[in-house]
Amino acid sequence: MIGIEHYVVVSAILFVLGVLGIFLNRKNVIIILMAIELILLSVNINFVAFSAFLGDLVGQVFAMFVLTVAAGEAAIGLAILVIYFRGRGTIAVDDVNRMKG
Amino acid sequence: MHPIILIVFLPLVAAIVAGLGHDIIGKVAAKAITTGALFASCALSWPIFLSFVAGGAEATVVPVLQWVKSGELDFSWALRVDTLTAVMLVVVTSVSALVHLYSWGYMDEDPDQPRFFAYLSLFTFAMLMLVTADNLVQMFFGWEGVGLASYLLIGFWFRKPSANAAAMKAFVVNRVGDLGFMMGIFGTFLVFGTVSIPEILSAAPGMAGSTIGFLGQRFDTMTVLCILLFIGAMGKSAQLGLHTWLSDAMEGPTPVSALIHAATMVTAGVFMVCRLSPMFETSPVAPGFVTFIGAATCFFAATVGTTQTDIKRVIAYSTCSQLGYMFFAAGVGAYGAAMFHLFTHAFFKALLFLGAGSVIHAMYHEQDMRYYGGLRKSIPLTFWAMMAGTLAITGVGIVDVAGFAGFYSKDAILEAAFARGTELSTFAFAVGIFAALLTSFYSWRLMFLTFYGKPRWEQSEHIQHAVHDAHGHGDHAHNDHGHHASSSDGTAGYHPHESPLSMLIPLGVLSVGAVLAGFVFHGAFISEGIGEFWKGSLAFDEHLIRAMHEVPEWVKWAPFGVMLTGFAIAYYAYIASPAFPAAFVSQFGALYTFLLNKWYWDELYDAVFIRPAMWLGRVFWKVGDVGMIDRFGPNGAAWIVARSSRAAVKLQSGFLYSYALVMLVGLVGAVSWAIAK
Amino acid sequence: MSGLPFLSLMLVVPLIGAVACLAAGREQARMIALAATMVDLVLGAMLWASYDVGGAQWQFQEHASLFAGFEWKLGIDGIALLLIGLTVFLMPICIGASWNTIEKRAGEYYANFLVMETLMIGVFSAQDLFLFYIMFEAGLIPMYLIIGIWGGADRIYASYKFFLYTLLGSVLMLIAMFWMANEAGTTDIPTLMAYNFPVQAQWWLWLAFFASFAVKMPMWPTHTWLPDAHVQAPTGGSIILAGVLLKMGGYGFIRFSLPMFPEASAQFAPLIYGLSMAAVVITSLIALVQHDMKKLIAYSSVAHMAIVTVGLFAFNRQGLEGSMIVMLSHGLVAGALFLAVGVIYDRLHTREIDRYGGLAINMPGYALFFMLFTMASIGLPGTSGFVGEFLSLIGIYAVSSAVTLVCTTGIILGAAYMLYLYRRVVFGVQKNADAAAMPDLDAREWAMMVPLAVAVLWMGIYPETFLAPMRKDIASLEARVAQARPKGDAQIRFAAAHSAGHAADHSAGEPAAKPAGGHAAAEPEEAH
Amino acid sequence: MDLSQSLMITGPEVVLSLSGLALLMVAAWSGDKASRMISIAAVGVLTLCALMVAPALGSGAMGPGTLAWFGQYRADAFAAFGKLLIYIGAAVTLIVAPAFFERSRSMRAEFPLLVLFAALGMGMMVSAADMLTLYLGLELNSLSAYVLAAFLRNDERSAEAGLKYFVLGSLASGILLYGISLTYGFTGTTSFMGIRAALSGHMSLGATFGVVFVLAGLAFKISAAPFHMWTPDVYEGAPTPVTTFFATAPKVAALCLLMRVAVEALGGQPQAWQQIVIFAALLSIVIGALGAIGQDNIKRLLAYSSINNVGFMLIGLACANENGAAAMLVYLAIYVVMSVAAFVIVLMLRDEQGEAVESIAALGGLSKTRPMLALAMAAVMFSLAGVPPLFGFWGKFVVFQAAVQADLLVLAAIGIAASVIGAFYYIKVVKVMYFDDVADVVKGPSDRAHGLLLLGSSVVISPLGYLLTIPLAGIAAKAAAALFHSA
Amino acid sequence: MIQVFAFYLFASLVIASGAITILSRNPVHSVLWLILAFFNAAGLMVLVGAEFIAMLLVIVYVGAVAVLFLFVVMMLDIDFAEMRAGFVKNFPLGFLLALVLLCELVLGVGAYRTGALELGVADGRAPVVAGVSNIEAIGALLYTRYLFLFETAGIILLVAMIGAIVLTHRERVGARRQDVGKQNARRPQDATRNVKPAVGQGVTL
Repeated sequence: MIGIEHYVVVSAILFVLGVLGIFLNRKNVIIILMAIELILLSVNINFVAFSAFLGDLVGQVFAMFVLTVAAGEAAIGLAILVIYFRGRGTIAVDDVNRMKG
Repeated sequence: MHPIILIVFLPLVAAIVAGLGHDIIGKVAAKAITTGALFASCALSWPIFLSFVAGGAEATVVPVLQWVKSGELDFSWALRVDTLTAVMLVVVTSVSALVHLYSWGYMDEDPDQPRFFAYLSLFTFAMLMLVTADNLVQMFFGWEGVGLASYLLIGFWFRKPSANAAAMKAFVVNRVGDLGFMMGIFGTFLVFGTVSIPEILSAAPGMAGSTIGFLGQRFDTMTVLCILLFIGAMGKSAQLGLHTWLSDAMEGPTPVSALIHAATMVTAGVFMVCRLSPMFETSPVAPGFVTFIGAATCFFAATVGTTQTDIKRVIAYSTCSQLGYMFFAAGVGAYGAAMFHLFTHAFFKALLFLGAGSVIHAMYHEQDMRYYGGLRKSIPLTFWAMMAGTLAITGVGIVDVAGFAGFYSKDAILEAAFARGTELSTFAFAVGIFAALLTSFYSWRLMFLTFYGKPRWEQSEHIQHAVHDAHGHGDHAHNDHGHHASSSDGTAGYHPHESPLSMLIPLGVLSVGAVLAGFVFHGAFISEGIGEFWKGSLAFDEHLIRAMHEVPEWVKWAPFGVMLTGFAIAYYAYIASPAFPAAFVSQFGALYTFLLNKWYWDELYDAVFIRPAMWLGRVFWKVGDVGMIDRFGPNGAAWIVARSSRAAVKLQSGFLYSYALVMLVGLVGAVSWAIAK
Repeated sequence: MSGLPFLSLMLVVPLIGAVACLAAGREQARMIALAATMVDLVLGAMLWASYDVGGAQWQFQEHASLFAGFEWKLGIDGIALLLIGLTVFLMPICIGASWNTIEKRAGEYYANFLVMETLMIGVFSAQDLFLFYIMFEAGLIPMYLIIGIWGGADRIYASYKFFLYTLLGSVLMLIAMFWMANEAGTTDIPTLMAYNFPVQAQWWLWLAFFASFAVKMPMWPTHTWLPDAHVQAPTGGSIILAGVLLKMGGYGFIRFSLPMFPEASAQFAPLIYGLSMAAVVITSLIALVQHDMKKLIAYSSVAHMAIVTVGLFAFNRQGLEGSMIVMLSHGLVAGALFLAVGVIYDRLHTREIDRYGGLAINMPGYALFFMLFTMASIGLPGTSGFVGEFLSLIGIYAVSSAVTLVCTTGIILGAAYMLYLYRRVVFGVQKNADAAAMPDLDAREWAMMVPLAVAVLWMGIYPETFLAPMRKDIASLEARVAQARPKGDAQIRFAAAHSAGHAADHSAGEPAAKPAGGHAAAEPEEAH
Repeated sequence: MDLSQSLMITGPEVVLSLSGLALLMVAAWSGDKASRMISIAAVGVLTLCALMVAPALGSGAMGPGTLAWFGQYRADAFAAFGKLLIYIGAAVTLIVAPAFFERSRSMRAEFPLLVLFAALGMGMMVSAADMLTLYLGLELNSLSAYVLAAFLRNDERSAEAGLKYFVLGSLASGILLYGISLTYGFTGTTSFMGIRAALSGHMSLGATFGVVFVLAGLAFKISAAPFHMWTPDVYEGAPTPVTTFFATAPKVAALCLLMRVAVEALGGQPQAWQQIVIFAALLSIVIGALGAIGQDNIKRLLAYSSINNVGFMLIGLACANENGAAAMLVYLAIYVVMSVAAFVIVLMLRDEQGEAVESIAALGGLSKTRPMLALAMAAVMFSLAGVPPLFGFWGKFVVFQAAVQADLLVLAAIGIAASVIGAFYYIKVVKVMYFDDVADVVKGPSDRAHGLLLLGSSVVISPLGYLLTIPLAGIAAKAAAALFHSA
Repeated sequence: MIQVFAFYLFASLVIASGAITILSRNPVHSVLWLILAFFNAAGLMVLVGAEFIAMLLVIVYVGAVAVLFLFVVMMLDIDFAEMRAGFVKNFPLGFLLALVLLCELVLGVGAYRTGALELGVADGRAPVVAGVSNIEAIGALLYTRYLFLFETAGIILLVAMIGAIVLTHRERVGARRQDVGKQNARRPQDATRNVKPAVGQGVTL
């Protein structure tokens, strides 16, 4: 049997990849949205793994809610991205700095 | 009501009425009220004095009003009358009354006369408060009050920059002395728990021999107190070191010089030392200090007096020198002699000043003796008055027979100094003799330059203006500066007139005083058994008095001798051989310049105090306040905040990844902290 | 003593006036303001008249629990009475000083002043720690506006500096107050004045209060806001700033620092001495070289306030009473001097000393008053300035002769800069035609000057009027700080061999005399 | 636990969701024309909900009886306090919004619905007794908020604000979730009481990680430094009514949630979070103050001001006691009123064409052209700066008092000293309005609803507000007591 | 054994595809790699017996979310050639921080391995019951215990829907729209007419 720590490590690496994806990326915003999905994925892996190892279903229920919310979030995120693109004609991360200071 | 209340407060009331109400009551009324008040005061003072002379009066204190009560510090406005006060009362009220009268004539053309008379009366009030003080603080009140009046009167012609500067200098230099006085009062209160003079004096012997901490060191208690108080006296009496204001004070109108800077205010220091003489007697060092300062001043002022050309300045330095006499008299323990000299000096010095004023009045405000000459005939009454004064100051008199006022008092001082027999007193005696020589010289020099020889008026700008104005009024041509009224007699066509009666009467009265004051009162002041006269109002030393009368004959004759010598030199230099002074100057140029520039005290103070103070002020302001405190304080903080703010704003770059990065930094920081913990 | 809630009335009257002013035009506003301040003056006079000298320590107490965290608790002792008297006395003069000069937004101007009056009276009458703080701090707003809106060219810098400097000074005090309230379990000032805080805690509590009061005072080196504020403020603002606001610092020391933290006060007394000495010398020298009249007087205020602090920290009767008198006197005199500057500023619109000269010729009445206030400022006996200065310095002499010596140099330097100012402005020739053409004081200005002059002379000649109300309160304060009183450097010692015999024959001869009867008496026989 | 009882306890949520759905129907049939009517109805719903929660606040409801839905939801006095403020914030937003959006013809019927649903989510946040409730409430609020921020979809700044808010918010959610997952794993439960029980005594490293991540995620929501970076941009970019909303209701919800988590879930281990909170508090105070200096956009300035104020509120939390919590709630309540007043004023600043004015420089000489508006703004500024006698002082007063009583002297001293930096920019606004020359930009008419709101909030901010101190302190104390005695 | 192999396969693939997702130049590729990551994550979940969640992940995520991503990527009409590659300027710092975070997280797990860390104990409110399928157990929980939150999740989805529509829906000017009422109201006689053209004359249409 694979120990829980393996799952946690995988989840941690995915989490860090997601975080990296958010702030190391200057290509486009869509990648950032995907990085967020990666983070949520890592969380889900955590929940499911803990749930299994604790013998407790709450983790899986939680993961299900996370999935639900993540879907909604993706929808909103993409919608905002679309209107942003309509206004600016670009989704390059570097260009998203009209407001600063 | 005790007459002393009237004596003291009449001048104040008059001053207020004249000063604030002259627009209502008119100029003449203002003058009359002040003068009348002073004569009333004077008339009330003499009976008191005479009753003390007669030995019938007792010291009394008339309370007026509670002043300050703070814990055990408790003093009131109160008027003390004892012998010492009585002496001062007559001096002050008499001279003041005469000066008021004199000013009617002298200030006749001045538009601000009511103000002048108000100041004079105000001064008299303050001086009377000083001499009637029952506690040190009231004495200080009078002390500062006369300082204020002096300031106002020196700066009376406030349009003149030199008068303003002189007034300010007088006040500020006096304040240096006042610093000592105040410290002295503080210390006295600390030691004795009271500022009441009688209580202090009675408690003083109990403190003899004790030591006190002062500025981190330990000193003899009474010495510290006495020297601090004496510093106050030095300021007011223009003693060496704090003398610089006195000659500048001659910027004031001449009656002021006579009243304040000769007869009364400047002697306040002597009065104070005499008043507190039982205190000084308990200190082993302070009297010596007083002696030394007095002698040094006596010498210094006399030397400077020999070279001055301004008639008033000569007399001013003479005053300074005479004050030195009084101090070293007090220093050697002859307080009675000091007071006696104060008394006689008041008459003859006032006389000299008023006489000089009369000369100046006649010479259209020319004060430089080099442009006088031959005035004997034009203003004979003034001449005779001045002659009386000169005879008095030079101490003309025959031992054991009779003499002018100064003869009695000055000789008494010199005898006392000799009789005391300490090293310092002997030194003072020697200096006194030499100063007497110089006194004689400069006094006669003044007389010869002013009244003898040929008129030298034509070089005087004042006289020229006078002549021009006289012409100008006739033909309305003011600006003809190229025109010089040429006349071979050196008078520039100017004819001095004798002063009006209002000026001559005071001269006459004072002449009488200068001639007779010594003869009449020396018995009371300095004879054996003077304790009966003073009644403990000052410390007296029976032994010293006795010793004074038993000094060797040469000591008694020495002043007479040097007086003659001085007269002879003056006669030689200014009558017999007028070229001599110039020759002397060319031979001893350095000495002459040194004396002419008053030993360079002003320059020294300018370099040591005034310039550095201004420089320091600028440094503290520009470098300290602006450059350091503001720069590193509020402005520095503002700068740091502004910089940090810019950094914070820069961090807010607008880029998503920076924001995420900052969040990550926070997260990693928190996690690291959690692990580290 | 009538049952009227005097203090609340005095707080409310200006407040109502302020609201009315906001709604009124210029003419009405100044009338309202004058009326309100006069009513307060009358109330203040009645307060004084019905104050029972020597009676209960706290009188006219009022109490209402309207708030959470602090309470509406008023009451005064003699000290507060005097300062309230000063406030209500100066306020009508401030209004008068602004009578013609304030053209723009007069309603707001007078409203600000009336609010200030409420707050100042509130500061002096608050008996709740936090009520005091609120009043103390709230004064910043109207003053900020007064300087900022009606001030001179550099008003913005000055108003910022004033606001932030004093705010920074006082916020730390608030923390200390919380701690005290927590420790003592009460916010009642009279109770706290008798509460013995742990000595270790006093240390930082004292410092926190010091930060506030030192800035307010202001003590060197936190004084630099003052010249700027004064120079930029309109005349009325300067009068109230110098006259009353600075006194809050001294009041703070006397009400809080000394009675609440006596041990710490003694411990920090050397710091106070050092800063005060520095202030006397440095700010006086700076005043000497100023070209701006207001700045000069502002710097002189710093020097005078230093006398207050040394007097307070002398821990004895004379010092404490003297400091109070200096505060009252300085309130009158500095106010009067700023008024004097304002009078000519109104005519020529410059404070540059060099633009004036020879004013004695065309403005003799003005010259007279200016002279009087100048003399009072430099402490001429017979004026109010002397009494306080003398008492303070005599008080501090019992502690240290060196401090006294340095602080007393202030009388020399003070004379120098004030007379120098007077000489350049009033004396001399009339250099400028416009200055020479200025008319003398008008009736309104006379009406402002005369009461000030009378008060200055009264306080100088018969200070008992002002000493009597606070005597008992100062006595209890002195008793409170007595335990912490520093030893003093003037211990008198008699030479061992000499003293016995001397003392013997002395006491035999003059039983009335009391050798070593002064403050030094406690220490003389100490053998070292 | 039966269903009806749980439904009773979650009454406000039920009402909000049902009326939200009903109004959604109205919106669907009537379109944007009905938006004003829907707004009014929504305000009515919020008022109703407020009335529903008020009794719990008055009675100081606490303890197990307040739990619903198997311990996932809690309706105690604390929640009631939070909800009351949230409903006020939401209602104010709905009142001020129509006038703003109608000017650019961008009022949509969905706006009030989103606000209502956001209020629903926030209500769940403050009532959360379980990580799941917390998460769903938070996300319901967040998703609405993302949309609201980008609501002016043709405005580039609005879209950018929405984008930034969304990305960073999602990241924060991710961090929060990751923390929750760790906490779940290392405590075996998601319920607050369960976590508290599991953490009593020993606290494992994994759980510590979880706690730190959870706190970081929540710190984002309250815009505490260093998770504050989104705030200025979003406040500036979002439509002003939405900014009003952000500055009030979600802030209240997030702060209450943070308190709930810190006290209820982590209350057994205060040392695990106290220092983090202290650090965040000080950093927020300083960063908020520093950032605000040099801003020229009034909304941005207020954004930094909110960061600054959150720092002060966190000082109350850092006390980790009832007193501190009560103080924080008092501050929060006052802060909501001040924010409402500030943003209503911003909304009232319009130029001749009716366009919104956001530049501070445009306020120049406002005291001459619009004296009452300037007076209100000055009062708000001094109040935010915490200068007595304005009511804002009392917030700082109680917070610092609590800090000193909790022996956090150094924190209190640094915090209060830093408040002086904050005062710098507040008085700058006053300076511009009162000391500077007239810029003469603000000329547009003001909406009456705005004026009334401003009047009401100004009265509270003014010294008259102190009359509220006793009731306010009373209910805050009850709420804090409920929080601390939840078991 | 096979389980271990499967774990490492899925784990390495999920990490690798996750990494390529964020590194890929082309967003389309990114989405595809993301889908792969989801598949592998689902595999991991299956390994621990959470079949329902695993399937949900595949169906919801791959089926809906990832496809939504693809739609948007395509729709936005981005010039991929112009997309700048590379990393931000503070890459080293960011990378370092991420690394530190990872190390700390892994360190925590390392501590668990050495026994310093212990997994919590389930509170027993929702235990895994033997013999009940995963999906059944979750369903039972959702509709009883988590009913309230389940409803809330519905509202969240509703809000997401409203939000997406509010933001992106716009009235297109000139777009042809179906008008059902108009269509239904149309009669044959309106659309057609009978003409009888004369021979040789042609028809005018």
